[in-house]
Amino acid sequence: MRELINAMALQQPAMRPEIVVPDSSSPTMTVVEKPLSKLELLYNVSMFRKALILIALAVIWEIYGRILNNDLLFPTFSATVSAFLQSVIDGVLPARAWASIRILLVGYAIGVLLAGILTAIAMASRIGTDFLETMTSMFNPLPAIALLPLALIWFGLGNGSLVFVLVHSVTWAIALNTHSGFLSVSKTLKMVGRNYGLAGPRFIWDILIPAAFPSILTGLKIGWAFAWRTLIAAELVFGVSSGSGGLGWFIFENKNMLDIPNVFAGLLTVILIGLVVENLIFQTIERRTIQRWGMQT
Amino acid sequence: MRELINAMALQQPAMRPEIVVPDSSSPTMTVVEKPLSKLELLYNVSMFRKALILIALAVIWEIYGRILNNDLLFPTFSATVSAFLQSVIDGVLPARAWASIRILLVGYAIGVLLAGILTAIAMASRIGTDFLETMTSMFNPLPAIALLPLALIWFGLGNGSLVFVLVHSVTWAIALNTHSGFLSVSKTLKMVGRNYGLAGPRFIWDILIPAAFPSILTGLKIGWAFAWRTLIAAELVFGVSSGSGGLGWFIFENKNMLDIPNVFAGLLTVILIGLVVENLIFQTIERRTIQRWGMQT
Amino acid sequence: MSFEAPLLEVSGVTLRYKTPQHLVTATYRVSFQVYPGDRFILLGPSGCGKSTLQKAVGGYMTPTEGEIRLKGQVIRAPGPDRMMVFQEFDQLLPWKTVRQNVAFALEASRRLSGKEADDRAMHYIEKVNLTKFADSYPHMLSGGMKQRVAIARGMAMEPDILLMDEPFAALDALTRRKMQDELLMLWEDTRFTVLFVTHSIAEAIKIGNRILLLTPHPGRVKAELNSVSDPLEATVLERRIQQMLFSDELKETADA
Amino acid sequence: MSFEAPLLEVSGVTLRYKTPQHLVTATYRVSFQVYPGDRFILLGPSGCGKSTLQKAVGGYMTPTEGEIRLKGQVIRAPGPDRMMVFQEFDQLLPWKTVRQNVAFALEASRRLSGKEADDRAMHYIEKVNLTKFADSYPHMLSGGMKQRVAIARGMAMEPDILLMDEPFAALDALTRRKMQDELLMLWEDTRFTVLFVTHSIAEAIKIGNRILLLTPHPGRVKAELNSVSDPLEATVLERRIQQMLFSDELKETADA
Amino acid sequence: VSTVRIAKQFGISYLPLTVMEEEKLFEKHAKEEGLDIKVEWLRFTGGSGMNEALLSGNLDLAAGGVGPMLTIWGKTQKNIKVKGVAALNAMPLFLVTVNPAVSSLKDFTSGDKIALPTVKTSIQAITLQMAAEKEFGPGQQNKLDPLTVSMGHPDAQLAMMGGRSEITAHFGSSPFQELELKDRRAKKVLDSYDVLGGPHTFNLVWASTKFVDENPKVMKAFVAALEDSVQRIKSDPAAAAALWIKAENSKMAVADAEQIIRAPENDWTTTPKKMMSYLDYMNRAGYVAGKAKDWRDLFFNLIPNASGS
Ligand SMILES: Nc1ncnc2c1ncn2[C@@H]1O[C@H](COP(=O)(O)OP(=O)(O)OP(=O)(O)O)[C@@H](O)[C@H]1O
Ligand SMILES: Nc1ncnc2c1ncn2[C@@H]1O[C@H](COP(=O)(O)OP(=O)(O)OP(=O)(O)O)[C@@H](O)[C@H]1O
Ligand SMILES: [Mg+2]
Ligand SMILES: [Mg+2]
Repeated sequence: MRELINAMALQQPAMRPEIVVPDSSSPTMTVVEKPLSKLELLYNVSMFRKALILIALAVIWEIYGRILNNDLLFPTFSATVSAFLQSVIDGVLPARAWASIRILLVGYAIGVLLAGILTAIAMASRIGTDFLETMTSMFNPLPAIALLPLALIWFGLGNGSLVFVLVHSVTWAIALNTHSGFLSVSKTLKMVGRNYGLAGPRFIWDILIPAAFPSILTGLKIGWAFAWRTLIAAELVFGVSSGSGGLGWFIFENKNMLDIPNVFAGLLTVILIGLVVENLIFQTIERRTIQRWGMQT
Repeated sequence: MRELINAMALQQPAMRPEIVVPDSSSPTMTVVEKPLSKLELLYNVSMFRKALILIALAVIWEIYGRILNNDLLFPTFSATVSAFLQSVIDGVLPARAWASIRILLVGYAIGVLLAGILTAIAMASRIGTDFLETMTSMFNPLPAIALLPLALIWFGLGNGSLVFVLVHSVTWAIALNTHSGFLSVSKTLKMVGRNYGLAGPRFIWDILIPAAFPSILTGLKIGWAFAWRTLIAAELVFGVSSGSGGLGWFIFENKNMLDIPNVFAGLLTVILIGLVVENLIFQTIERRTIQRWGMQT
Repeated sequence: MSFEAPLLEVSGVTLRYKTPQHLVTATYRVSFQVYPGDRFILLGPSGCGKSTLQKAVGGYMTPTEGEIRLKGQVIRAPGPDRMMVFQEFDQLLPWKTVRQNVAFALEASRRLSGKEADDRAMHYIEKVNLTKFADSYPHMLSGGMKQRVAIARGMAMEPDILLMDEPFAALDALTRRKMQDELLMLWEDTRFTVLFVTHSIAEAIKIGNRILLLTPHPGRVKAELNSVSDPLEATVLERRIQQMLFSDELKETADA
Repeated sequence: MSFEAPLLEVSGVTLRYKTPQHLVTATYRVSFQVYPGDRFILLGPSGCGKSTLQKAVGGYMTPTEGEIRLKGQVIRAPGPDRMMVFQEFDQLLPWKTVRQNVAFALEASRRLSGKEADDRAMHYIEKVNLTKFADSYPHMLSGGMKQRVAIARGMAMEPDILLMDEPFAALDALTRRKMQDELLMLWEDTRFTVLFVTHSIAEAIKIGNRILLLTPHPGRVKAELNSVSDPLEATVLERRIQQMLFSDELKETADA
Repeated sequence: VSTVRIAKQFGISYLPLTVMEEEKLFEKHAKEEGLDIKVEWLRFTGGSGMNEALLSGNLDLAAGGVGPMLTIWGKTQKNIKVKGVAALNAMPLFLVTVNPAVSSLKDFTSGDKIALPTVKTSIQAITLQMAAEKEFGPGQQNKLDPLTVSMGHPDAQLAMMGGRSEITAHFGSSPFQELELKDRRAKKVLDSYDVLGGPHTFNLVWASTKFVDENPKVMKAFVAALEDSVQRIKSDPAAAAALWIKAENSKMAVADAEQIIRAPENDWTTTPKKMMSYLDYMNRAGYVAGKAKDWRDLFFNLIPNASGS
């Protein structure tokens, strides 16, 4: 067998002279790169591309609004913007938005915490996993109104109940994503963590959370969005004491008074906050973590 | 250097006789395993553990309900179950549930499809990614009521609008999860797919989707849950033609008549459907895919 | 034969990784030609850019400088004409069994389909001694077994040019010898071209007919040698290559 | 010294993987003893259960049969007293740079902290020749570089027993020799115990003082031999091991 | 049109529409006009969704409270000109409390919460403001607003009677207020009839000018059908009660429903009452921009002989 192969090896292709490069003593390595055109450079900036998309959406809105010509149902973009500016100058919209954001942050923070605890329990034992799975599949589909009675009993009217409902809307989505992320962490990494003697919370914090960070971040994004949705809807279900109230209430009130440009100004605020949070907060986190770590490409 | 090491190598620890095992010709390898006790075996069945959890939750509900003793706000588990059975025998609840499920499935299917298309666009180019990111961060936080005017204009009252709202609640969450899953697919696997000459839809279908399946499945679960939430809430906003109406309407109607056990029977139906879908459908998919493929442990 | 046009022409290729914080030059102005039927070896110290060069030939990276031509065409994208065996263990599709993994490569690249693909797959799986595990999923295989599946897949594709990145590194001496022989036998049958990364000088001499030596990071061409088949000559060549590669090392030691 | 109690006692260990469809026996009734200061080599064909055995010693798998004792105690869980260098390339924490990866291992296992951990980390990173890449993230390293970081990490931990699974497989001849020498020098310093998986017979003889030969799948003990240091004896031993390992192969060929 | 889409909401106050639906009176009267129409009955849970449906052309006839009607009237005078068709009833609204310390508006403290359908815009909220203006003097109409809380009727009743929350009062409507008053703890603090100085319309039907102009016969038939059902209710309250219980699948006792229908203060009539009082107040408070000289400005000329106000 060996001989056979050696025999074969004689039938080599194209014999050619050997090359030996002398020790090059050029310590400076200059590299000639093709430069990009200005347009290409600009296009490479994600902010610029996003601005293009936003402008396009605004134009579509404006045109569609004009075609529809039904101010009571769907105002134009310009009408919305002027109502928005009006309300911002009034100070009404910022105050309402701030009221909503405050509650939102509290609910979101508690939801994230709770999701963390639930997932930690789920990682600790099999019955914990079953518990999380069962709870999630049971409670996640329940609408906020279902919680009303319990919320009233436990927290009464007002912010306590709103926070409760927010927690409900945030927790399950984040827990699901986190848990599935944890389960998908590579076996080797988990073994490495155990090898260091890490267990319990330290194992979760030092190994699972960073390793599952892309999933967790998605969960956080979804949770954030659903928190907004729920808050705005819940302000209606749960009632608001007059005088206070957040963005949801602003929208609802103006809707009741058929002041539709204001309704859309409220919605625009939600959209703007969404854009800001995505681009300033989530994108920054992404850039500093999963992109730097090469976990997403 | 070599010599040094060779010299060192002489200072060997514990010299001991060599062992050479003769070619064992026992072809049958019998393995003696410690048997598990009956209880352990039973406990190993996830269904059993979940049943335990469910029973515990039911008992807690019953006890808490009795302690509260406030039938108007929070009926006991037994009262709820008897109302549930009553409505099931009536045929009311199954009919309502079916009406909801039908719409739900349509909306869910369209939402999944749309999420797929959006993610495919996002994978195709950088501006596609920006588009998905922008759209998601803008629209995901918008509550269903925000879509009401457009829904009415485009689809009128009734199921069309409900489906539209459902799509809105499903699409973004699934798209976010799918997209982040796609991005997290290992570079090597992506290179392998490209190496096969796969591109476009085939690349997504044959490589990205299976590789990102854990994330996608989480997205599908979250989407499913939020579809329910939204449907039940939306049925109230959109009203109903007489005689029809789904579970959301059933809950609202009974609440209006202060028939609280029936309200909870409606919610119980949602919970039961959630449990069934999770355990029969999602778990089966999980077992057949990511668990068999060793993608989650 | 020596007047044939080169199949693969790498000319003055500089490859760079751009990360937000760093700019890593992996190879600097590397040039070489691979002729049809060549068993071309890339040999060099760890981190000198062998894998990066292969990825560039595979079409996954664009050179910062210089260009890579396959059959006279600049390489722009990956494709099944250049089948790769990666260095990483996670190159098998986890959702396909061993046989599906090999068969799917054939089907996806539209070489064969159905029964034919499956037959070819089983043929090569047998060659890498994994028939018993044909229906196992990758996560149930050992490191070496995974690499063997990847080798089977690469061979089954019978591509114009096979790019193999340390394919035998995870294999024990015996299996390794078997695989080397298989590769040579297959080459004998179909005379494909292979671009082979290895870190074993002996393997380089055994497998290759032409050996490219690269300097440490960033990789530059140090020499391009012909291989030999006579055992005695091989020992001489091995020593020569060793000297060329280790000269830096020796110099360093002398400096210290 | 030979009357000391064994540090690690593997007695009649059968290891099995249970998957819903299959039941794979990786090793069958394997027994051996590792004494303090041993450089114990596991040698055997691909897929014979070497990694599985190491994982069992590491505390990641419970034997179906038999038991594994460390210092007389049955192994129940993983721990930093048995530091592992895995075969896989993805064993570095992707969110830590090279130096953080090494330092974090020391901190997490409460060996050292802060400056001390960092100093020790840099010391071993230098030993594996990666000082220049100390602040790179793992995804920016080549395969061999990743393995070297894992080796640095394993050595930096200075554990009672170091479990190394083909640590040098991805390294070129020169780097590999350097790493082998480093390992032996370190052993000379601290006399730790090492359980070393390799598929290179030469490496086994060079690194080890005791070599366990395993049969092909499922792995059973074929022999447990002493290593030698004299180059001539080494050649003899190498041939002997080769014969023992390849005898099955030869038989198969004879049958065919 | 061949299909008329008409919407109602929950509550016994929509009884005339329920009777019309169950007895198919609309179809019957349309046939008398020589029309063969199909009537599609829709249900909404609030006036806002209904108004949107109307504006988007998905609804022809809307039925709801005075508040939403006046709002949409004020907003559409420059375009589609929504106006009232006819009233459904005149019914009082009670402010009920379970707080023993409260016997008039003056007694409410910051510890109390008053639940009503929507703060500021619902008819209950407006009425409460009007009452506060009366009670505390001009400029003080918003004095009780900080105590108000938006809640659907059932939720409000459950919260108040459940006694587990800070809701101590509910400004509701029939039949919730009657059910609440059955409880010994509950008492009436305010009656909207007292605030307005007599019976006032609670619910009414409205439509867009376009629809009314294009379908005069349909509208004629509708008003006739409405009159017909009002007559039926008045002539046989017991039958109407039974019909309502059946149609709504309600668990209420028929006798209770009949009692509400028969109650002297509940007037089943198509004649709008005290519309102008509401409009004046809402205009003054800035909720509605438009002004009207006469209640007829608010309505189509379909009930010309009524003596509304
Ligand atoms: N994704 C990446 N980002 C940044 N730098 C990288 C990346 N991949 C590789 N490098 C750098 O490029 C250089 C060459 O890497 P490459 O993987 O080509 O080496 P190699 O010759 O294959 O080494 P080995 O034999 O260890 O596999 C290394 O210095 C490495 O740090
Ligand atoms: N997760 C798993 N599930 C099922 N079977 C497995 C799993 N991991 C390994 N095996 C099987 O166990 C056997 C031994 O695998 P192991 O990884 O221990 O081999 P090895 O000796 O390390 O081989 P190599 O030198 O190729 O790394 C193999 O037959 C493999 O198929
Ligand atoms: Mg490499
Ligand atoms: Mg192994």
